[in-house]
Amino acid sequence: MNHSQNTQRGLRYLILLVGLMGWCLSLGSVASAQEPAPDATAVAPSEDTSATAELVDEPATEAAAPVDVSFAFNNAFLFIAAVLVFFMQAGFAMVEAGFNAQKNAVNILFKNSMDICVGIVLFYLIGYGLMYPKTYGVEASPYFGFGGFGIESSDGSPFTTEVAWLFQAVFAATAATIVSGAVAGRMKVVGYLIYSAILTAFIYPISGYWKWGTGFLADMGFQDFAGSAVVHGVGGFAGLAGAIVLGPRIGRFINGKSMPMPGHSLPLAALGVFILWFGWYGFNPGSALGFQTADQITTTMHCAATTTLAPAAGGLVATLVSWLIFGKPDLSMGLNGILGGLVGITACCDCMSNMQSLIVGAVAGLLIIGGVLLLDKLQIDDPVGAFPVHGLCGVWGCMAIGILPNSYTADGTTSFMTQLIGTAVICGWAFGTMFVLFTILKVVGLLRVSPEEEQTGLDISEHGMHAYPAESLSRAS
Amino acid sequence: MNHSQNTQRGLRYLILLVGLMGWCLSLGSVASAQEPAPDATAVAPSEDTSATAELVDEPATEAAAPVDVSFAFNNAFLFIAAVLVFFMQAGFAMVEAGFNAQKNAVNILFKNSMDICVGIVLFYLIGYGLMYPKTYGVEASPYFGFGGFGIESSDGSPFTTEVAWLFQAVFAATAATIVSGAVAGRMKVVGYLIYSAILTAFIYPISGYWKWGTGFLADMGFQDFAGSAVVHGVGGFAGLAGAIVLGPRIGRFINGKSMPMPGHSLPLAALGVFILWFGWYGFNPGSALGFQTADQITTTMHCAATTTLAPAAGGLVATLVSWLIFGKPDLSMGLNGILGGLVGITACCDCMSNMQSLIVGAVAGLLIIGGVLLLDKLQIDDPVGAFPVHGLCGVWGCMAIGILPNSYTADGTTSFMTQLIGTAVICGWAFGTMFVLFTILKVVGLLRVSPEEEQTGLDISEHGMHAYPAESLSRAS
Amino acid sequence: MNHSQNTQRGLRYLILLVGLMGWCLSLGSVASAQEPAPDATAVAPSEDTSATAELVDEPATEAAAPVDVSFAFNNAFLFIAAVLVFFMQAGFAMVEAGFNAQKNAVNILFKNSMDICVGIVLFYLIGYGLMYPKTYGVEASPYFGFGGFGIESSDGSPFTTEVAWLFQAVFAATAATIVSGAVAGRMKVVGYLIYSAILTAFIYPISGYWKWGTGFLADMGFQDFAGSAVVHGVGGFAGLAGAIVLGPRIGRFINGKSMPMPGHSLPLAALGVFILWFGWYGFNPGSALGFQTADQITTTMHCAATTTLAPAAGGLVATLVSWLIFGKPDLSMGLNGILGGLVGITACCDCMSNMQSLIVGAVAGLLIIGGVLLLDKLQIDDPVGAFPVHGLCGVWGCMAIGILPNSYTADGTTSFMTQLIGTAVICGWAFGTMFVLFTILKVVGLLRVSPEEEQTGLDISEHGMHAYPAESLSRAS
Amino acid sequence: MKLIIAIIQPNRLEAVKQALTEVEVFRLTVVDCQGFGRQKGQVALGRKERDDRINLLRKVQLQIAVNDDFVEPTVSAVLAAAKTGEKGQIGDGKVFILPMDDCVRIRTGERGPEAI
Amino acid sequence: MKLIIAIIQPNRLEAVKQALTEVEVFRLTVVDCQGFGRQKGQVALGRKERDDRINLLRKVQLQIAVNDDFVEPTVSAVLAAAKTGEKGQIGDGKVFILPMDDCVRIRTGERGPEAI
Amino acid sequence: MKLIIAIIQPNRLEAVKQALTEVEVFRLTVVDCQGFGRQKGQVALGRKERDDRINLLRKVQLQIAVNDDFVEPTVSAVLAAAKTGEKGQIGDGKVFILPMDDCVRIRTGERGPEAI
Ligand SMILES: Nc1ncnc2c1ncn2[C@@H]1O[C@H](COP(=O)(O)OP(=O)(O)O)[C@@H](O)[C@H]1O
Ligand SMILES: Nc1ncnc2c1ncn2[C@@H]1O[C@H](COP(=O)(O)OP(=O)(O)O)[C@@H](O)[C@H]1O
Ligand SMILES: Nc1ncnc2c1ncn2[C@@H]1O[C@H](COP(=O)(O)OP(=O)(O)O)[C@@H](O)[C@H]1O
Repeated sequence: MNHSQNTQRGLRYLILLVGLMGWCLSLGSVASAQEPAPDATAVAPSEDTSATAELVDEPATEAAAPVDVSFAFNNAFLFIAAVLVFFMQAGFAMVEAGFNAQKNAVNILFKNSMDICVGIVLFYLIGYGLMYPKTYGVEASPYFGFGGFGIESSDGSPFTTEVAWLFQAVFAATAATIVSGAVAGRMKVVGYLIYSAILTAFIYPISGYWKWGTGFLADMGFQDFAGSAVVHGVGGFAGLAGAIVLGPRIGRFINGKSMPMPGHSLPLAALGVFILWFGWYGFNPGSALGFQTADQITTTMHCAATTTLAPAAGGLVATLVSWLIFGKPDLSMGLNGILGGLVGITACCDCMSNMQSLIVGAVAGLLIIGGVLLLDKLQIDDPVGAFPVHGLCGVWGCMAIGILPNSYTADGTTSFMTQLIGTAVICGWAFGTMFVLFTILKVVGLLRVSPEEEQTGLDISEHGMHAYPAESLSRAS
Repeated sequence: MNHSQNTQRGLRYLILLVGLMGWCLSLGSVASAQEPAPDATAVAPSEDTSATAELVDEPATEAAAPVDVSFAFNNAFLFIAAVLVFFMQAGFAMVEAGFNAQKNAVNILFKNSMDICVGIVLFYLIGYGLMYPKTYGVEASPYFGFGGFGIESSDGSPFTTEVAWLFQAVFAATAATIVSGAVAGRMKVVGYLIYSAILTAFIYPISGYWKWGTGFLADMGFQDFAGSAVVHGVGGFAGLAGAIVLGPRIGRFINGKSMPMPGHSLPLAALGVFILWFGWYGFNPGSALGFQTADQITTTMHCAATTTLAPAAGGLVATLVSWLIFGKPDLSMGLNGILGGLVGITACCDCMSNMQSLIVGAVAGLLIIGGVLLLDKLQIDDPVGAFPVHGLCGVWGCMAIGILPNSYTADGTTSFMTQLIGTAVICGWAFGTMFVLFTILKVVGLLRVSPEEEQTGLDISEHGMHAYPAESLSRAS
Repeated sequence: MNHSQNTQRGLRYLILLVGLMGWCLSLGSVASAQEPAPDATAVAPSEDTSATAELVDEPATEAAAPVDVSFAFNNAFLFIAAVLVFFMQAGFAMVEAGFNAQKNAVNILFKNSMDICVGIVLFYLIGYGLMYPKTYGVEASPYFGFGGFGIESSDGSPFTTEVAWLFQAVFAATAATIVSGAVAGRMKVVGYLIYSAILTAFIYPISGYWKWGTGFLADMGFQDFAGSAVVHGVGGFAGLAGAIVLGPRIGRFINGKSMPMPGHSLPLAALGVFILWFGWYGFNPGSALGFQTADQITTTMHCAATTTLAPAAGGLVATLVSWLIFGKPDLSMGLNGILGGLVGITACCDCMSNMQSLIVGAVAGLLIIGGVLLLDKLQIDDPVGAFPVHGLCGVWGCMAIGILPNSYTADGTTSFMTQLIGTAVICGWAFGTMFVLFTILKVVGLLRVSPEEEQTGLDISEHGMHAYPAESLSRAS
Repeated sequence: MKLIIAIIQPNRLEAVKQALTEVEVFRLTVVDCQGFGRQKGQVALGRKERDDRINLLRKVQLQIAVNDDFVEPTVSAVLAAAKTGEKGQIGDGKVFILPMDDCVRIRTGERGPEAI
Repeated sequence: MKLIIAIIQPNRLEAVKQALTEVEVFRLTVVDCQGFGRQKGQVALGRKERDDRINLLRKVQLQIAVNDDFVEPTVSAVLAAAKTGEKGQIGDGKVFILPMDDCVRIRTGERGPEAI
Repeated sequence: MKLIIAIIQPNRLEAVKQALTEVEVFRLTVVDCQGFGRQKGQVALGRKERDDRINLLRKVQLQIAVNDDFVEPTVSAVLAAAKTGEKGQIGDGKVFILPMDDCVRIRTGERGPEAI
């Protein structure tokens, strides 16, 4: 009897705890997206394991099950999200290969398959420590911190460090691979590998820390749910820097006139866009970084809906406008419109209503066309439109939070200015550092291939192989 | 002590409730597939959230955890299923592009990427309200009802409205995109966009309501678990209507003889089929619309198995038969056989035994070849065989329930006649309405391109671009 | 009061049970990977269902919820994993098609789409019964056993038999499809179908039983978490046997000199590699075969991390080394390096630290290049490098457990010798049996096509169709 | 013997092939090519900028070796079938007639007129 | 100078190239093409219906510019290597010999015989 | 009338097209081809083994029908524009000049010089 009462008390206490945790978490992680949950949480694997161990002879741990469950949900969901985001690499590879000349296809595929390899290794060795120093228990200034090499088990996280790392690693690889589209057709392989190493190891993690590592931008209240600026902005502006320093491909602008250089396979490009959209369902909903409280779940599902509506609107608007301007519905514009909508909603997929998400997407669609025409005016050669898609729409996504009514501005968490500053800081950082890097590469002669090599195509000059070995050849063989 | 007893009572009560719910649900949703669960359920997000809130200082809500869990499972699983189904769009795009002439590839890709955009927007604005009026709390006749614009939080649903909508939206888009294959190579872009808007906004949701919106077909006891008729039948028969009204492509039938028009890329087509099969694991298992009770879980897993066995049987049979008839194993027949098996098992993946699913698939494989030959006889030009695959096999899937022994016919829920009526009504509705629509488009001259445009190819005439810009061009660039 | 105490006792008892189960499982399944969990488990669907039924009027079954939950998690996770593994079929199809001549593309696609069909049907009818006889309640010798035809509900499994079967079936199909790459370009369709039927129905299940069916290799303590040897080793060595018996393609070795025969589409090949990597997240993490205890979850997530790091290292090393040796960074080597890393980590993704996984991958990268050069020396023609990737790296994966420090060798579960024996036995079995089979096929004249047919290409000679019907043709049509 | 090279619109290929069969020309070789003629690629453009770039339009080239008395029938057959619309359009193409010294049939080794 | 145009089966390309090297013809140009000859596409069909449609078979065209005294060796080398089987088969192709007025080597600007 | 066949490096196509426009040659036909010349495919190899295999290099063939007085300007325009680098490189290609008996404009049916 007495015992029974104690059990009851023990129970109540435990449940109180669990409840509290869930509560903090729901606030913590839903509000500040990819920021690690407050240490309050006691759902850390370590503890938990022991918990299960005890289970065997401890009726009192009854509530352990539910705890176990949140742990399971958080990990399972984040894992699946990470896997979907990983697949986006295939999407980027196909889009960029399809939108570029056949003579550079092997080179594009090489860059896309190698930057993910480089990215993973370096983000494991250095990047993660720079982006989430606090989870290593290190005291970090709001501007910079380094937790250590490799990844470390951070107690108080609602999921294992490894899945957390995986999720962040594929994000980093995404930021890196965006650039390969903007510098396609003229950059040396060596230069590209150096660039992608530096971006994934330093540039991205540092600015990432400012927001998601709970650095000064997070403190300011800057909102960027899944990375319109943190990921796509960084990639887009790094790409812009690259495109500017590299200069246009030979024949892209002939005495001031823009000479379109058609890609070599629209089917590949379209497939890539579908794959990207598919992967984005991991990118945005996954960024709720938790799937245990009803709040988190509802947020995640809301993100899924907005991540569906925005690209649809973006694709439609871009198509219709291209139809008006160019006289015919331009598939490549429509596809980029879809991507623009996805990038745009990334920052605000949690706080925009479904209706608003249609607006966010539609505006993104316009930005795509505007951006393409703008670059043509400025005679900047961005072969796949990486800047309009990831740069411009990335900025738009973050600013939309400052412009359209939503909970964050309502409760004063952020404001137009905060969003403006945050976006500017991140994109400026990426553009500035990368501009310097590309310039250095240029000076040391690692940036651009020779005109002959460029005209022959990078596949032969850099890799000595054809993307599609001549038919008579493969048929003869 | 007293208190302790109260707690006990409170507990028992709560658990009783939870149990009941689970029970209803398991019956409710497993039996009637995509019909919304009875309002009995108390797992609605709203309530739940509050529940969590209370958690903090309310030991009595102990059982809340489990509730939370079912909510999490239902949402997570439906979300993943929806994402997989979304990816089927890529599959359709690749299959249709691969099976069609290169000169029309851009056009196919355009139609496939735009109809999903159109579909999403319209199914959000209008479609969902027409398909599930009752979840808006509206009183709807068994034949028609409109809940309202946009989507509304329907209490008593085991998952958030948004994921429910997403799941249904991608289904609608699937129905729509099926048609693009049947009308490929000769239809105007404008006409196609109008068609797809009307199908996703009105035609599909209305017939969908009859069954899944708990309209008169549901009342009759008509069974169609994941939409052999509701989705594929509608798409297939709409496609047939289109193919008939449009008439065959120039040169497809020369004085009565059928002149095969080979597609341009079997690798793309094969890739598309694999993607579709992959996505189907969301389409069928996801349609259990719930993943909380052991019943639902077992059903879901059973669907996964049958969804694997049927296409395998379909692919084998179609291949072997084509081998016998045509002297060589025809890859395109084998691929269509796989798709036929998938469509066939869609209606009955829950109620057929594994052995039976092999039969369902095998018959579907035969229907594919029969259907292709039939259309040739009737001189109807269906470039990718959308009707045999989705129309015929769709019908077969529903009729199989009436023919082969299974729980539904055993317990008298449905019968051969019921299935026949249900299937006929849905397919008839789609065929009829679409026949009218296409005829109107024809009259107003928005249906078919000019012979010159057709022979030049829609890529140039409708979009002004090549799918694969001439090699020397892209190489020169 | 009294009652209350009884409830308490009942409760304790139940929880004790649940705890125990969880415990056994966590040991059971995490340690021995794909071996079925000890019968101790009471999470079988059947029982469980009833449990839910009772729920309605039985407060005492309170703990049922958690039980239900583990059941849900196990099934959901295994299902998702199986679906991802299924998608690997698309990856294999693309890689093999891309790395082979255009004139054989249809044939490759045909083999890849049909062997999955054959595999599924036969692994359902016979294979599963041979691989997991014990789950049928049959007494099986450590070397061979047959549970029965079809699949049977095995009580005491933490998930439904159907999802367990599905997961194993796609593994079998993977082993089978590996071979198609090694015998590409010269093997008869009939012969291939016979081979793939025999492999999936007998060869693979039998050796699979030795390890995962808890046969003598499992008893020995041999470790192979997700199948470096059991799956990839079998496929790789079967492929080697095929390549040897078939002999090289005409013109592959001209008076002793190796004449590379370029594939026809690197974009398809690269896409395939990305798809395979994507699917591998089901292959390895899914092999934890359980997602209920914190242990299992942590293991699963660890597998995800190692499955990410190893391929990255493999890809980098292979690229850099090819760069050194051949003077230019060779994309096809880089891609194969990624695959090698994936195959290598498959056996040890659970027991290698993240750092070690980088080593495992790096070594795999070297093995790829070594293997390719070796086969050239030996004048064995393996068009896509199936043996280096799946055979060599498969062996390496298992031996790594014997070489690098890890928990299994630490606690004496296994040792270098054990791993050596286990690997040798499995690979030897596959090589031996398949060598015999291919020789028989050769004798009866079902193995190799005529020189004319080979030079014309299998697409025309075996299937009568072109992968890419001539442009002027499809344009004319 | 002459070698007749005809550059035509891809979509006329079928028609031309049939027309040739009617004048009993059963053998020909088809090569995919791009043409750059008066027609400055207007057809190909979806947007203005493209104007002077994608002016290489896809054409099909027919190579037909014939004996001298077959030249006229062949040429007129091609002309009739290759013309688009009543009065033809820019881009319809050209026919070139080249002298040919000799012709050999690989299968038999026959030479000259009967090898055509 | 003559321009020799040989239309052969794709799978004979390797053989022909080697045969030409032996008679010291080191330069040639290869063009993918489809042929329409006596052989009415039987090879290409997997099903009957296809018969009269896929009658365009893939061939390879070799263009070889040679000096007059090289014509015969070249032609016979091609004949020997391009024949499939002992007595050749329908579809083996043709060799056309065209007169050529002049030849220029872009690299050096040399003209006439030595530029071949 | 002559038919000028120029085999050039793909990346010179643009340059040559412009050069031709300058000498008022507005019409030409382009065919993708592979060349096998002195240049034994060094350019194409990423690894040694490949040497004697991938020796078929991608080239572009221009076919230009011109009236006799246009031959020289055309040839020299091609020569100037097709040369890579100052003193040309192996692989730059060739120009062949073939006699042409007649030319017909499909659109109008015109024949002879004015049909070019
Ligand atoms: N002189 C020429 N040399 C080579 N090809 C030519 C010539 N004239 C025309 N062609 C080919 O014929 C195609 C159609 O030319 P087109 O613009 O119709 O000429 P026209 O204006 O004289 O009718 C061109 O795209 C080109 O491929
Ligand atoms: N008169 C011709 N003009 C152009 N091409 C020809 C001619 N005769 C044959 N060819 C080419 O040679 C290929 C093989 O022809 P084939 O059917 O073998 O002729 P034959 O029956 O005389 O041997 C044909 O597909 C075609 O491409
Ligand atoms: N005699 C020839 N006959 C046909 N094509 C030739 C001939 N000579 C050269 N070519 C073509 O020109 C291309 C360039 O040849 P190249 O190696 O530059 O010749 P050279 O060494 O005389 O400059 C070759 O790849 C081939 O396509």
